[in-house]
Amino acid sequence: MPVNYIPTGTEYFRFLPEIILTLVATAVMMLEPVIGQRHRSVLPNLSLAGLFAALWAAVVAYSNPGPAFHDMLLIDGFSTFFRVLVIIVGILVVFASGQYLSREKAEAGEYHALLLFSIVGQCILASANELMMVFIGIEISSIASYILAGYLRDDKRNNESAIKYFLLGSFATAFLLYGVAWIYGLTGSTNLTEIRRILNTREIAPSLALVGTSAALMFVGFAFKVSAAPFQVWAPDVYQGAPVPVSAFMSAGPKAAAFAVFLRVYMTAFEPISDRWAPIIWISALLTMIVGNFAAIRQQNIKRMLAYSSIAHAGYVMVAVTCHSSIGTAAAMFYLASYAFMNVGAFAVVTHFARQGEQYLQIDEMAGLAKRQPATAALLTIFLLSLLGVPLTGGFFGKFYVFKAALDAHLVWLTVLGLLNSAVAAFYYLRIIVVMYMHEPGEATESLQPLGPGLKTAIWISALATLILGIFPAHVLNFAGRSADLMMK
Amino acid sequence: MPPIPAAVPLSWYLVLSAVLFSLGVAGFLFRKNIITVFMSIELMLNAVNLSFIAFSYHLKQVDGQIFSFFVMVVAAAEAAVGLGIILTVYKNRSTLEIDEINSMKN
Amino acid sequence: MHQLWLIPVFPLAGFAINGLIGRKSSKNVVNAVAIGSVLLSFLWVLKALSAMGLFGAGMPEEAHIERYFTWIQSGNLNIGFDFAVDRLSAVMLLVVTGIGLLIHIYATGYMAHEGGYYRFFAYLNLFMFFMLVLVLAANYLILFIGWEGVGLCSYLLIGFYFDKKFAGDAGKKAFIVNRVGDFGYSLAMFLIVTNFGSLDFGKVFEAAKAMPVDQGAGIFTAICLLFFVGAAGKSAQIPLYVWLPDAMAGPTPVSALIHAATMVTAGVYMIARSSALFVHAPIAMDVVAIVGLATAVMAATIGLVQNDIKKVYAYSTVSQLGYMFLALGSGAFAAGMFHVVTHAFFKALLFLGAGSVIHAVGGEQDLRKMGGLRTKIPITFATIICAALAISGVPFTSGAASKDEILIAAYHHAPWMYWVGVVTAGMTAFYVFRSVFMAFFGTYRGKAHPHESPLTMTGPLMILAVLSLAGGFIPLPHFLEPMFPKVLEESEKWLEYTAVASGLLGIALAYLFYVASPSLADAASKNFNGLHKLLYHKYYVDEAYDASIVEPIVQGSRSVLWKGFDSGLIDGTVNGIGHRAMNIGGALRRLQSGNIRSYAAWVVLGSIAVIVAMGLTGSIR
Amino acid sequence: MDVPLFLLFAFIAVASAISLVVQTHPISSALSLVGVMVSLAVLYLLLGAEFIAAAQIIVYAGAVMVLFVFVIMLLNAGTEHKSSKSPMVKWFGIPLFAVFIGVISFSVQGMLPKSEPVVFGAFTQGGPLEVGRALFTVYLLPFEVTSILILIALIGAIVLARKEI
Amino acid sequence: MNLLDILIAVPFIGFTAVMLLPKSNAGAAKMIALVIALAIFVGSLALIGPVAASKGEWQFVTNVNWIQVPGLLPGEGIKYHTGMDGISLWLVLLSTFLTPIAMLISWNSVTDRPKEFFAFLLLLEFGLIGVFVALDLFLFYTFWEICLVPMYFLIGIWGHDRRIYAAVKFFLYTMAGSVLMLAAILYLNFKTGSFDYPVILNLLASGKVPLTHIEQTLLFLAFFLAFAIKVPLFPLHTWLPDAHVEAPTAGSVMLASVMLKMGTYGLVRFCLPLFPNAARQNAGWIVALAIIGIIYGALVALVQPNMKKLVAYSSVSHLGFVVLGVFSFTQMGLDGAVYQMLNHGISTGALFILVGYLYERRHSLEISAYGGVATAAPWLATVFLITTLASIGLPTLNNFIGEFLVLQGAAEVNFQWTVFAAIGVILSACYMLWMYQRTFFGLMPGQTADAGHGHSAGHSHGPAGHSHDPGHDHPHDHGHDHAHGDDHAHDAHSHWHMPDLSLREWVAIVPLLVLMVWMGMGSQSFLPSIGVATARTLEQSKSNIEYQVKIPSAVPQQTAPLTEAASAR
Repeated sequence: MPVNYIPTGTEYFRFLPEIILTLVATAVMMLEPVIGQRHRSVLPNLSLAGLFAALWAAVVAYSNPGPAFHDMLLIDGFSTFFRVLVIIVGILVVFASGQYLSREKAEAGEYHALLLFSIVGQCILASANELMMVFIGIEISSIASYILAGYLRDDKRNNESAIKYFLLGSFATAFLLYGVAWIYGLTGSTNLTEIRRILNTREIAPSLALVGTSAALMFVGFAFKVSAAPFQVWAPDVYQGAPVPVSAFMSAGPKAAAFAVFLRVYMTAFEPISDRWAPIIWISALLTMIVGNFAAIRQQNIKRMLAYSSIAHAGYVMVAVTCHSSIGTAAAMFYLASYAFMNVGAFAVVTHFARQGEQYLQIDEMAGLAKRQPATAALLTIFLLSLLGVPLTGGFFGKFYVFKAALDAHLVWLTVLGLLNSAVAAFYYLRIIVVMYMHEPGEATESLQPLGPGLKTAIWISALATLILGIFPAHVLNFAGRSADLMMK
Repeated sequence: MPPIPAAVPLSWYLVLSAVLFSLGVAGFLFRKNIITVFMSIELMLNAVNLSFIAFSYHLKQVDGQIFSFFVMVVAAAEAAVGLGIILTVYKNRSTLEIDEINSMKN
Repeated sequence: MHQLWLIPVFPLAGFAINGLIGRKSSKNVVNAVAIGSVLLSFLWVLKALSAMGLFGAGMPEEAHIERYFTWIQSGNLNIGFDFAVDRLSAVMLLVVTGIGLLIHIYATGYMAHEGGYYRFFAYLNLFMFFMLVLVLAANYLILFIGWEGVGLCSYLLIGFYFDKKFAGDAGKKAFIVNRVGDFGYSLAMFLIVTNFGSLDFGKVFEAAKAMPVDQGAGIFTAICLLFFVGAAGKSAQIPLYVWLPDAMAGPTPVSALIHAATMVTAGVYMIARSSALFVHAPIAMDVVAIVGLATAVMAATIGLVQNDIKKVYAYSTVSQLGYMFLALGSGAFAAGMFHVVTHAFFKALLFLGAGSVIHAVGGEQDLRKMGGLRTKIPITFATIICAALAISGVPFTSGAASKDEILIAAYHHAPWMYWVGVVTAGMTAFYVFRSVFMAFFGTYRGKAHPHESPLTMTGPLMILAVLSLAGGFIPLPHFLEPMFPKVLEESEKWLEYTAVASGLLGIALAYLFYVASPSLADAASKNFNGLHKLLYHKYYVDEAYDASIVEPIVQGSRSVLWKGFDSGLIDGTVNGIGHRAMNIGGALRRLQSGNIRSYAAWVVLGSIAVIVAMGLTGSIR
Repeated sequence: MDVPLFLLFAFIAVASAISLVVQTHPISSALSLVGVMVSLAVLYLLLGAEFIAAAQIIVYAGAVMVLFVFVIMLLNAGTEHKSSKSPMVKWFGIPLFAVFIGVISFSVQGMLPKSEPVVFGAFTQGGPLEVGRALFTVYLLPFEVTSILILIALIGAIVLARKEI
Repeated sequence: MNLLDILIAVPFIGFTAVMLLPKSNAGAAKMIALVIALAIFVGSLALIGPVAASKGEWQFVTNVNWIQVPGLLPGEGIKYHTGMDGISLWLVLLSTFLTPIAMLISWNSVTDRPKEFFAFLLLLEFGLIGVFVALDLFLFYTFWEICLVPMYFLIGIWGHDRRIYAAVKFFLYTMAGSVLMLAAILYLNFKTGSFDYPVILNLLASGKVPLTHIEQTLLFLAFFLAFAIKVPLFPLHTWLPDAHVEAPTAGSVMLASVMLKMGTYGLVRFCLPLFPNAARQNAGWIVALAIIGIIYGALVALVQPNMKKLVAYSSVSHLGFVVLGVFSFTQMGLDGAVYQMLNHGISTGALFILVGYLYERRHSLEISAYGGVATAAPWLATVFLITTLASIGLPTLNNFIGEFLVLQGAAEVNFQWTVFAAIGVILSACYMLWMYQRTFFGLMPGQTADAGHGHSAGHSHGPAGHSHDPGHDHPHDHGHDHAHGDDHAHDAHSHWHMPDLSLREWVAIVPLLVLMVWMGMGSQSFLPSIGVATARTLEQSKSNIEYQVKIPSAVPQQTAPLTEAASAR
C-alpha cells in the first residue's frame, strides 16, 4: 500500500470529462438561486456548454489512452466510444427537455444538474476497470435517474415510476454487489484485468462453479439495468411513468452505459468462463426479444410501447453479447449507438406530441399527424423504420451487424429466431405509421403547436445520425471494431 | 451434530451472510409497507458487507473493508433519496401500501 | 418473290382505316375501304398464283416460301415469320378471298342500316387478315396466329350485337370452346418442337416422311390426336361443336363467311396440311373418321327438327364438316379439301340466301312463320334451290362430286362408314329441303311484307349459285393429288348411285312431309314425341356441359377454392398467426402486473435460474 | 471465545432479521434492523474491521436508521393491511424464498474450503489508519467520486421535498 | 459514375426535391415529378445499346467500396456494386417506363397529398431500379426493403376502404420472407467472406467454398421463400389480392407490373446460379406449386366479383408460368420466363390502368356495377379488349410469346407439366372474357331490356336463347330505337356518366398498347439480349454440379452429402 499518492496530470486528463461535467453540474446548481426566474434559460445553455466541453474532453482524452487512478479507470477506445455516446445522448436530451420543462413549469437547475451527474456516472461506468468503480458508477447513474424519473413530484405517474425504479433498482444492485463480494473473495481482487488473469491461470484459479455463481449474481444486476429478460419487468412501468425526456434518456444513456460495463465485465473478467455464461445469455437474449416484441404488439400507450420495444432492442444487443467475440462486441457497440439516436428521436417526437401533463400518449391520438405536421411525421417515420430495421437506417445496419456477428459465432438458430422476431416488430411500429399517415386527423392532432427549436434540433440531429449510421456506418464500426479488439485482448 | 470447533470457520460467516441476504429478499417479497421493503434492501446490503469483511479477513487485505465502506456511503445516499421518493409517493397517494402502487401495468 | 405479305396486309389496312376513322366516315367510304381491300387482296392472289403458273403451266408441286423476319428465337428454336404458297393454300386463298369478296359485297347491302357499320366491316377485314395469315403460314406457329386470330374475329362478330346478352354469351362460348381446341393444338406444337426441333412445315414433314411408318407411332398418334382436338374446336366436331349453332347470333354474312365457308374449315385445312404426320398415325386417322362421321350423323338428326332457319343451316354445317373429317380420316385428303371448297360455295349461298329471306320477312327467322315466299322473292328462291340441290348431292352439282368422293373413300376405309354416311346424306337432303319447302312453299304465315333484296345482295347469290352447280367440275382432287399421300381408289359406280338415291329419297320425303301432306310432319313429331324432343333440344348437350363442367368449375372455384381455401384456409392461417402473436402479446403483458413485489419475485426467480444454470450445473458437470 | 460470541451475535442478527421480515409494523421492523446492524458491528470487530464496525454503528445504526424512524414517524405509518395483490408472491413467494436460500447457502458453504478459521486479533489491518491510507491512495478516485453521490442525494432531497419546482 | 448510377441517383434526388417543395403548389410538384420520371425513362433507353451488344458480361458496372470495416467485415466488405445484363436491362426499363405512366394516370385521381404521392412513386422507382441492378447482396437487400416503404405508403394512404389492412398485410408478408433472406445472405457471407454476388458465385461454383447438401438446401429455401412471397407463388399469394384491390391505380400498376418481378428476378438471378443443386432438387415441388398456382389462380379469378381482385388472381396465374419457366432449367423456359415477366408487366399494368379508368368514371370496382360500357365508351372498350387479348395470350400480342416459350421449355423436361399448365391458358380466356362481357357488353345497370329493345320480348325461342331480336338482322327496319350501335348511344344514355378516353388517358395507355404489339411481333428486339443472359444463368446453374462432383476428394468430410446430391440426379 503506497504511503502517498498524488495523481499525475495525465490521470486527471483522462478523467477530464467527468470533472468538467461535475463542475458544470455544480455550477448549474449554484447559479440557479443567483440568477432568478428570468434568466433560467442560461441553465440549459450552460449544461450544453458543459456537455460539449466534456465531449471534447472525452475525444481528446483518447489521444492518450491508458489507465488512471490505480487502474480504477481505463481509458481506451471502448470507453471513449461509450463516453462520447452517453454525452451525446445527454446533449440530445437537454435539447429535447427545454420545451417540456417550461411546459410543465419545472425549469429548475436541478434537472440539468441531475442529468449531468447521471452522465458522469455513465462515463465512469464506461471507463471503469474496477468493480468498485462499476458499483459507484452504477449508483451515481441510477440514483440520479431515480430522482429524474420522479422529477415532477406532484405527478402520480412520476412517483410511481420513481418508486418502482428505485426499489427494484436497489434490489437488483444488491444482487450485483453480492456477486462482487463473492468474486472478490474468490480471486482477491476487484480489478477486471486482474480477475481475468487469475481465472486464466490454472494454478490459482478458484472453483469455476463459484465463479459462475458470482457471475450469475452480477448478471442479475446488469441484466436488470439493461432490461434483459427475465429482469425486464420494471422497464415498461418506469418508462411509461417517467417524464418523456427522462424516458428517452433512461432508455438510451444508462442503458448504453450498463451495456458498456456489462460487456467489459463479461468480455474481460469473465471471458475465461464464457462457456458458462454464453448459453444463459443466449436464452436471455431470445426471451428478451420475444417478450419485448410480442408484448409491444398490444400496447396503446406510445411510451409503453416504446418501452417494450426498448426491451426488444436490448434483446438484439444481447445476441451480440452472446457471441463473445470482438465482432459481437463491436456489433453491440454500434447497435447501442444507433439505438440511442433513433430512440431518443422517437421519444423526442412523443415529447412534442404529448403536450402539457402528457395528456396525449395514446397511439390512436396521433391520427393524421402526417397531414398537419408532415415533417414531424416523416422524422418519426424515419425513427420507426430504423427501429423496425429497414435498410439505410442505423437500426438496420446495427441489426444486420449483430446477426452477422451471431452467425460468425455459429449462432444460427439465434439468428433465425432473432430475425423472425424483428419481423414481428413490424406489427407495432407500422401501427404508428398507419395512424399518422392513414387516419384522419383527430382533436389531438388538430390542436398541435409547431415544433419548438430545442426539440427540433434534437429530432433533426437524431434523424441525421440515424441515417448516417445507416448509410455510412464504416467509420463508427471501424472504431468500434478496433476498440473491441483491443479490449478483449 | 458436528463438534463445535475451537475457532469459527470463515464459511459460517459466509453462510450467515447468505441467510441474512435471503432474509432481505424475503422481506422485499413479503412486506407490504414501502419503508419496510426499503429496509429489507438495507438488510441485504448489510449482508453483503458482512461477506466483504469476511473475505477481507480471509485475504488479509483491507480492500474488502473499503468496499463495504463505500457500500455504506452509497446506502446512506440511497436512503436519503429513497425516503424522499417515499415521501412524495405518500403525499400523492396517502398510502404506503406497496400493492397500491400499480396504476401502470400490462 | 411474289410479295405474298401484301395479301393479308390489304385487309389489315382496311381494318386499320375503318377502325380508326370509320366511325366518322360515310358509309360509302367504309364500303370502299372494306370491299376495296378485299378486292385488292383477291387480285393480288390471282396475280401471285398466275405468276406461279396456276392458270398456265400449272403450279409447281413444291411450295413457294417467302421468309420475312425471325419472330421468335430462343435456344435452338427459331421460328420465322414466313409465308408459303403451295397448291393446297392456293385453293384456300382463292376460296377465302373470292367468297370473302362476295360476302363483303353482300354485307354492304345487308348491313346497310345497322349501327356500328364501320365496326362490322373493320372486324370482317380483320377476319380476312387472320384467315389469310392462317392459309399462308409456313409453319405451325404462324398458322396459330391466324388460327387464334380468326377465333378472335369470330368472337367479335358473334358478339356484334353486344348489348344482347345472348350474343355476348355466344361469342364468349365460341372463344372458350375454341380455346379448348387451341389447347390441343398448342400441345401438339410443343410435342413437335420437342421431337422435331422445328415448327416449319417443310422441316417437320421432311423429318416425318423420312421415318418409316411404324416408327414413332406413339408420338405421332399423340401429336395427331392433339391436332385433331384443335381441329375439332375450330371445325365444330364432337365434343366441341356446341359453339357453332350459338354462333348464329352474329349477323348473317358472318355466319356465311366465317361459320360456313372459311373459318370452320380451317381445321380441315390444318389436318390436310399435316397429312404427312397423320399417315404415320392410323389410330388417329380412325379417330378422325369416326368422330367426323358421328358428328355428321348427330348434327344431321338435330337439323331435322329445328325451326330456326339459320339453326338448320348451322347444324348442317356441323354435319358437313363431319363429312370432311370423315374424308380426312379415311385418307382422302383431297376429297376432304374438295368438299371444303364446294361446301364453301353452297353453304355460303344457303346462309346468304337465308339472310335474304330473313331480310325479306322483316327479321323473322322461324320457318313456321314463313311460307309461300317462292313468288315474292324469286331470285333468292332460285339460288337457294341451287344450293339445296348441291348439298343434297343431286348429280352434276358440286356437292354431288365432292360428297361422292368422300363416301367412296369411306367405303374403302370401312364399309359401315359408307352406309352411315349415305343415310346421313339422305337426312341432309331432307332437312335442307324441309327448310326450303317450309319457307318457300305453302302460304305465307308471317305478318311482314316480303320483298326482294337489292342487287348488292342478290348479285353474290347468283354468282354463288353458279358455283354451287358447276363447282364440281373443277378438277380439284386431281390438282391436289400430289400434295397428299397416295390412296388407292377404285371407284365403283353403285356406291355413287346409292348415295345419290339416298339424297333424292330425302328430298322426296321432305316434299311428302312439308308440301304434299303437311299433317304428316305433325303426326310424326307427335308419334315420336320423345325422340322429337330430344332432337329439338339437341340431345341436351349444352345442358349436360353446363351441369357437368361449367357449374362445377364455377361453384367449386367460388365456394371451395376462393371462399374455402383462399379466404378460409390460407388467409385464416395467416390471420391466425397474427392473432396468435396478439394472444402471446396479451399473455406476456399480463405478466407485467404492475405490482412491485411480483416484479421482485420475477427477479428472484430469474436469479435462481441464472445461478443454477451458470454456477451449480457447472459444478455438477 | 470466538465461537460463543459469533454464535450469540449471529443468532441475534438472524433473529432480528426474521423479526424484520415478519413484523407488520414498520417501527418494529426498523428496530429489528437496528438489532441486525449492531450485532453485525460486533461480528465486524471479530473479523478485525474496527473502523467499519464503528462506522456501522455511527453511520448505519445511527444516522440512517434514525432517518428511517423519523420518516416512519412523520408519515405515521401504521400496521400493514393484509391485502395481497401479488398472486406471484402469494403462490410462489415461499417456495422461491426457500429455493433461493438453499441455492445461495449451498453455494456459499463450499466456498473457501482451505481458509483458516477466524481468530479475533489475527488480522489487524482494519484500523482507521489503514483504511484511511487506502482511501486516500489507491481508492482516492472512488472516494472523491462518492462525493458526487452525496451531492446527488442532496439535490434529490431538494427536488423531492421543496415546495415549488 | 456511369449512366446507370445517374439513373439510380436521379429518382432519389427527385424524391427528396419533390418532398421538399412547398405543400401549396401541388401542380408544380406533379409536373416536376413527371418531368423527372420522363427524363429517367429517356435516359434509360441509352442503356439498351451496350447491353444488347454485349456477350453476357456485366455492363455499366460500378464497383466501389461502400462499407469497409477491416477485420470485422472480412474480405472487401460491402460494396456498391451494380451492373446489368439482359435480364436486368429490361426490368429496369420496365420500371422507368411505367413510372411516368403511373404518374399520368394519377394526375387527377389523386387529390389528397399529391406531392407525396408523386414523390413516393419516384422513391419506388429508385428502389426498383436498384433491386434489378444490385450485384452486392447487401445492396440488393437494401433496395429490396426500400421498395417496401413507398409501396406501403401508396397503398396505405391513397388506397380504398380496407387499405390499412392490405398495406400492413403486404408489409408483414414481405418482411417475413425477407428476414430469412437476410439470414441466408449473412450465412453466405459467413461462409464466403463476401457480399459480392459475382465473387460468391465464383467461390461457390468453383468449389472453393463447398456447401454441404443441407446448407445449400436451407440457403436456397431461405432465398426462395422471400422471392416466392413476392412473386407470389401459391399458396403464399393471399396478400396480393388485398393489396391490389385496396391500392390506388398507380400502386396496383407498379405493384403488379414491377414489384412482383422482384421475386421472379431474384429466382433467376440468385436462386438458380447460387444454389444449382438445391434448385434442381427442389424443382419438382416448386413446379407443382407453380402449376397449381396457374390453375388455381385462374379458377379463383373466374369467380371474383371485383375487377381488381380478378386481375390480381390472374397475376397469380400468370406468374406461375414464370416460375414454371424458371424451374424448367431450359433455355426456352428461362427466356420465356424473363419475357413473360415483361409481358405481364405490360399487359397487367395496362389492365390495372384501364380498371382505374373505369373506377374514375363510376367509383366502383364491382363487375356487377358495370355493363354496356362498350356502348358509351367504345374506345375504352376497344383498348380494354386489346389488353384483355394480350393478357389471355393471343398470338401477335406479347403474352403469347412468353407463354409459348415457357410451355415449350417445360415440355422439353416433362410434357405433363405443359399439359396442366396449358389448362391455365384456357381458363384465362374464360375469366377475362367473362369479365369483359359483363363489364362492357349487355345493358347498363338500371337500364331495362325494354327500354332499349322494344320488341325483343317473345321472340326468344330455343333453350339457349340465341334467337334474334328481329330488328337486328333487318336492314330496312331502321326506324326503331335500338341502341346496339355505339354511334347513337351517347344521346340515348347521357345520364350514364361514362365518357370515353380523354387525351391524358390516351397518352398513358397508348405506349402500353404499342408495346403489346411490338413485343408480340418484334420479340427479336428483346429476346436476343435476354437469351445471352439466361444462357449464362443456365450455364452457371449447371457448372456447379460438375464441380461439386469432382470436389469430394479435396474435401473429404463433405463427401457424403455431395455425392448424394450428385447421385440424386
